[in-house]
Amino acid sequence: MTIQEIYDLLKIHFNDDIKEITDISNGDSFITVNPANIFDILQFCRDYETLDFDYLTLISGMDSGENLGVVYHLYSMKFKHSIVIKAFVPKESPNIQSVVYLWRAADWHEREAFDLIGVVFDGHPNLIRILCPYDWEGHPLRKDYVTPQEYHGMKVPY
Amino acid sequence: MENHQFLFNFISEYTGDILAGVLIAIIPLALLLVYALVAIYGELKIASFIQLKLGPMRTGKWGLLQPVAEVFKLLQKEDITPDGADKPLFNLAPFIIFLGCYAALSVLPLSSHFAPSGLNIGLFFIIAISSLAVLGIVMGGWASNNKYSLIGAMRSVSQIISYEIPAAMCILGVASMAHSLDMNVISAQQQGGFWNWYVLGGPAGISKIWLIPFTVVMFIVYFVTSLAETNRTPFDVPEGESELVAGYHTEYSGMKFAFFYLAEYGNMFVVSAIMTVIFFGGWSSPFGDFLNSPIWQIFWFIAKSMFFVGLQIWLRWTLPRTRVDQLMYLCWKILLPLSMVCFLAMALGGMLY
Amino acid sequence: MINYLKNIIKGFSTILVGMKVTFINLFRPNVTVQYPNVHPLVRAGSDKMPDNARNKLNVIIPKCTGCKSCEKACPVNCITIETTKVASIDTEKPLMEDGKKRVFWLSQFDIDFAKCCFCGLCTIACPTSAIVHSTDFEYSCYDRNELLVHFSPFNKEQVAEKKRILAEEVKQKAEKALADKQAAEKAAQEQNITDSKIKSSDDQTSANQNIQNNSN
Amino acid sequence: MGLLNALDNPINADGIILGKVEDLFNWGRAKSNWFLQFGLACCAIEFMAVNASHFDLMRFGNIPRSSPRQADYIVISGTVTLKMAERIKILFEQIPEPRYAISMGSCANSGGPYWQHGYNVLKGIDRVIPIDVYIPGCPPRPEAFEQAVLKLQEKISMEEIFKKRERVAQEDKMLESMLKAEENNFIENVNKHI
Amino acid sequence: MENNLENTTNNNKINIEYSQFDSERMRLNAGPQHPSTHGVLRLEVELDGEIVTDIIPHLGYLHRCFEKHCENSNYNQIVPFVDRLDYVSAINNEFPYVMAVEKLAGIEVSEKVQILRAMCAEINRIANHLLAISAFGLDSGAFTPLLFLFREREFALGILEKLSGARLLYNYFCPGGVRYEIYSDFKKDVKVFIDSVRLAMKEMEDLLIFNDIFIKRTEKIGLLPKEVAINFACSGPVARGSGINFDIRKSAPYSSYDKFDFDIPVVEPGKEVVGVSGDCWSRNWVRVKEIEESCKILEQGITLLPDEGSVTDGIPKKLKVPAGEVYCKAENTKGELGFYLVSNGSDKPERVRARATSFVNLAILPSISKGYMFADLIMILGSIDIVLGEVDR
Repeated sequence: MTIQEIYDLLKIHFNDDIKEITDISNGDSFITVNPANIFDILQFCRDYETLDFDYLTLISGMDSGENLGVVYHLYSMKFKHSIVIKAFVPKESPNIQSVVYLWRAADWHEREAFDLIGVVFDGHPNLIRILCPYDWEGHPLRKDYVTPQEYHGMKVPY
Repeated sequence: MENHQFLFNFISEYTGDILAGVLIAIIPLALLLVYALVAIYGELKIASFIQLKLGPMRTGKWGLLQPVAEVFKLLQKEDITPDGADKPLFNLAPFIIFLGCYAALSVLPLSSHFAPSGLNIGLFFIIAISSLAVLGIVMGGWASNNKYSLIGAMRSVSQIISYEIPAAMCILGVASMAHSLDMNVISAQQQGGFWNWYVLGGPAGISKIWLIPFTVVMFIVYFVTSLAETNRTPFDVPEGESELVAGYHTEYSGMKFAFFYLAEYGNMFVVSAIMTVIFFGGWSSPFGDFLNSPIWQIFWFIAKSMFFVGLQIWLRWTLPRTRVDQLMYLCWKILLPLSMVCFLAMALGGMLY
Repeated sequence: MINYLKNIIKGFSTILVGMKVTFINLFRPNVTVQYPNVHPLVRAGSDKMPDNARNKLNVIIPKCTGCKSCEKACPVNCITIETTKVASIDTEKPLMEDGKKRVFWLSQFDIDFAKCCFCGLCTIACPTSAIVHSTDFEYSCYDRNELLVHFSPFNKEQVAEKKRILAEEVKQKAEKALADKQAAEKAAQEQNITDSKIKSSDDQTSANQNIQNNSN
Repeated sequence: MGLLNALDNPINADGIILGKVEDLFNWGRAKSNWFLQFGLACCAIEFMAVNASHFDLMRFGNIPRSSPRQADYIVISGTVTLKMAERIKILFEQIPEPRYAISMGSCANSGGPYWQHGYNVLKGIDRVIPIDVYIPGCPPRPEAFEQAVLKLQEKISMEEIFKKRERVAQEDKMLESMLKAEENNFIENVNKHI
Repeated sequence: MENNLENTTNNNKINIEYSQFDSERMRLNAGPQHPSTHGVLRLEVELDGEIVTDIIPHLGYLHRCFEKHCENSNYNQIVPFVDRLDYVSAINNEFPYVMAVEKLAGIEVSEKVQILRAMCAEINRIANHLLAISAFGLDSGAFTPLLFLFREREFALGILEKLSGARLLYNYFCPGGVRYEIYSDFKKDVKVFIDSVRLAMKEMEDLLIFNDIFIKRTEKIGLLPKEVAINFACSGPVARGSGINFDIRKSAPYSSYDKFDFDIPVVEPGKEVVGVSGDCWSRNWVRVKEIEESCKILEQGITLLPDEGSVTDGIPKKLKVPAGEVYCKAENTKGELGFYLVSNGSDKPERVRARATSFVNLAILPSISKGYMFADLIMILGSIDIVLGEVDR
């Protein structure tokens, strides 16, 4: 199914939560979604028989200026089609529901998004840092991030 | 066999019994140290040639002085005793392991005219001494206060003790055929050509053909247990490189580690020497009386032992490592029944001939 | 019972097969390349180090125009270049390798090989291929500062002297410019004086003509 | 280096090897330098290639040891992150005393390609442990690593064992004299004030 | 999800009623420096005697801030950083990144470049599988196979060095083509390389793969059922070892892979050579078979690669990437490697997110190695074949 048909299907089921579809000529077009009930939308994508997105390719966090974006790339083994779903979360309260209980692959992706971007995933079993040291302050991939001068007695900048 | 005391009587006339004993004891020590250097060099070179590389080349002519360089380096290393370790056990462990391997050399008959101690219950002494090494390994593993060495020590206890039973079975099998535990007597019986060797059924005439399959299987069982006894591949589970970092001697450095290193090669020599004595006719030459003078006998004894050491080194660079429970399965479920069946047949053979 | 025996036979036979393989390899010629005795450039066949191997960078200063495109192309910013303009009054008339006139002196051209990742992007970006990969890879050292290699041919004094000449030239130009300006002003004043004279003379002449006209 | 060459080819040293005991010890340490089997990143793969049959590191007497207690030198082959730096410090301190360290590759020398924006990367391992030989390259060629091993052997064979005790003793004497001098003028100040 | 994993019936897993014993559990650190953790990965293992009851992998010891660097360098400067992600198969990393940039910038690549790229990727895949199989053998204690297969790997590195100038991290692909021309006897070298790899793999099957001790160590261990593999989004040999027929070269053919005919080795639950589908042995068997498939591709590549035509003049002098975003994926040696590229029109990308296969495949380790022995845990980790540069990015 092309992304336009999927968009229409989703529009029917979650009419106002699906915001809009922006198609990109030289890349993949994506569907922007209201982050409030991201869990139901993704569960629908996984369980609906004509969509059947059983393979979560990627969850990536993004710092697009004023608010944080969370991008879900889904793929279906059976129908061999893929979809990109975006949800924008305000910087002050970057909470979004976790999808660990839909796909076990989401566990580490979400921990990395929390670690590097600072998006808090509610309902995640153990949301701690995964790549940076556990006592690291700040979220490095934010646009306004300043590298600390010193860590455990070692000078960080060159 | 009186004349194996030949050297002892010769020296004791001049120096009295105690000093003669000490002098005699130095000979196996010298043999062991020189053998260790040769074995270390051999292991490096055989491993490298199997892996199509050159091995040590730049110390001495073909890397001949590499073991010498290693000894000098190990002399200078700092001897670390980790603070968590309990000092006496930690420092005593390497010497007990070396003791286990050096003591076993005392009963091995080098030639008809010379055996360091010529004990008449040699084989029984060997079985007793070989369990001393386990003591050293457990002391080392437990005392170094390191989780990896603890797991290594526990594994090695279960491995060596359970593999001693099939080994004892094989030794008793040969002892029952030779009607004696004295290793000199066993070697003497196997004189007169390789067809008299116990691996081919012992000194009796043509009628012992039915024994040959059992003794050959007994030899293979004994070879496998000897690998397990010295923690060599495919049974180097206690100091499994890729699992337990370095097993029970993880925390040892400097000269203490040198003793572990030396004891490992010493054990290899002891075990292969026992194999040559009970199965391949100790110091007797394979060509009957040709080349059978006492000096040649020493050569034959060492050549056969070195052949088996080479076999163990060759196996180390071929086979992967078994898991601990597969190790136990192999010992209790396969080696023990096999050795019992062969022991029965050899005892029957012993009664007949 | 049967697969118990089959298990033993299979286990034993695969071990013997494995030992056969290592026994064959025991007598195969070794593939080791003895580095200190045989240098990788002179080895035979496929072991020879190819000539486009990306080892230590080398800068051919006569070819370098100081355009800093390699500094911009480097993903790691380990090249630092500082150029000073060639003063026209400079006694030494520098020429590029291909005869053109040199525009910039390379007062500093450092590559920090402790940071370089040997990706070769600078050699691609360089218009005159002044920076190339040499075949030297044996420069490991005891002290890290030796890895900061200075390719510029000038030492401190020469650079200072070049700067002094440049400053002097700039000063001279400034003076000349000043002098020119004054001369221009003087000229301009004379100009307008003469203009006014001419104008005045024109006026007179025109006035004369007017008078003449009037008188006619 | 006298003994080093003579001992290596005793035949054309016509049998007699002259040299100090110190040379013998240095020769032993230089020629059987066991390294710790420890790799970090891409340089570790090149380090495995050096151990393989093509560029055989065992020719120089270097045997891989997996426990730091039995190793002589450690090769920092790869990017050192801040999270890993403390572990490397502990590892290096576990190696018994006559120990050395080789920093292999640009990442270990100075943070390499990650020196500018690598917030989690330690900019050069010599900030944590003393390094004997730096090998440039990303990753360095196996021959470059073997040349570094030769340079380390040179450095070891030129070390002085016995004079070091004298030099350390001299330094201690100087230190004591300095401390005594400080005490004296401290006492003088106190006297002056009283 | 969690519970149906526990009661997978398999005779090898030791199910002990823990309530009977009150034995104390031992917490062990298979720390960052461990001979067989394939780099700097710390496994906090809880052992009950020899049996593993709980594992917590600790990552981040090689986190080199790849995504931060991508935001501060332009499109050509990112290729060296992409090499250093999965440093064992560097060219396969460059493939998806370069295709993503070409898709965004709308650059068309000539036929010859596509075939050359596919051939380089296959040479690099063979080199990676040679290392993966030998490291797996090293974990089980066999040291010699490592050196036999490294001898073949030197051929592969030699070919790629003559092409690109570097042995391990090539920086050879770039948006629009390839950096340097093909050297003269490239095809002859590839032919020699294929024959020697086939010979070596034949020898390897005798020495290690069908060795009874090795089979006992690896079959029926680390069982990964098919649905769990899909749920954990595993890909590559890990997924194909559990019977999932998912290979991007076949499912979404990119570059010139539709011109080659090769098949994908998958160990279906019914049809296994040794052991059960989804265990360590079958994952390794998929890699052994994939080397054979890659040799087939290379052979066809030799005939397909046109001799005339240049591979470097397609590179645009000034790379202009319009705004937009794309997710481009390719079959890396470890599985599906994809790059999510967001560009805002300037010469520096706004966000590059790498979908690292080892990072995703490693997530299955805690759930499939509970109940096995400590030595098996090392084997399971070896069979997943992770590279820490890609896990920690």
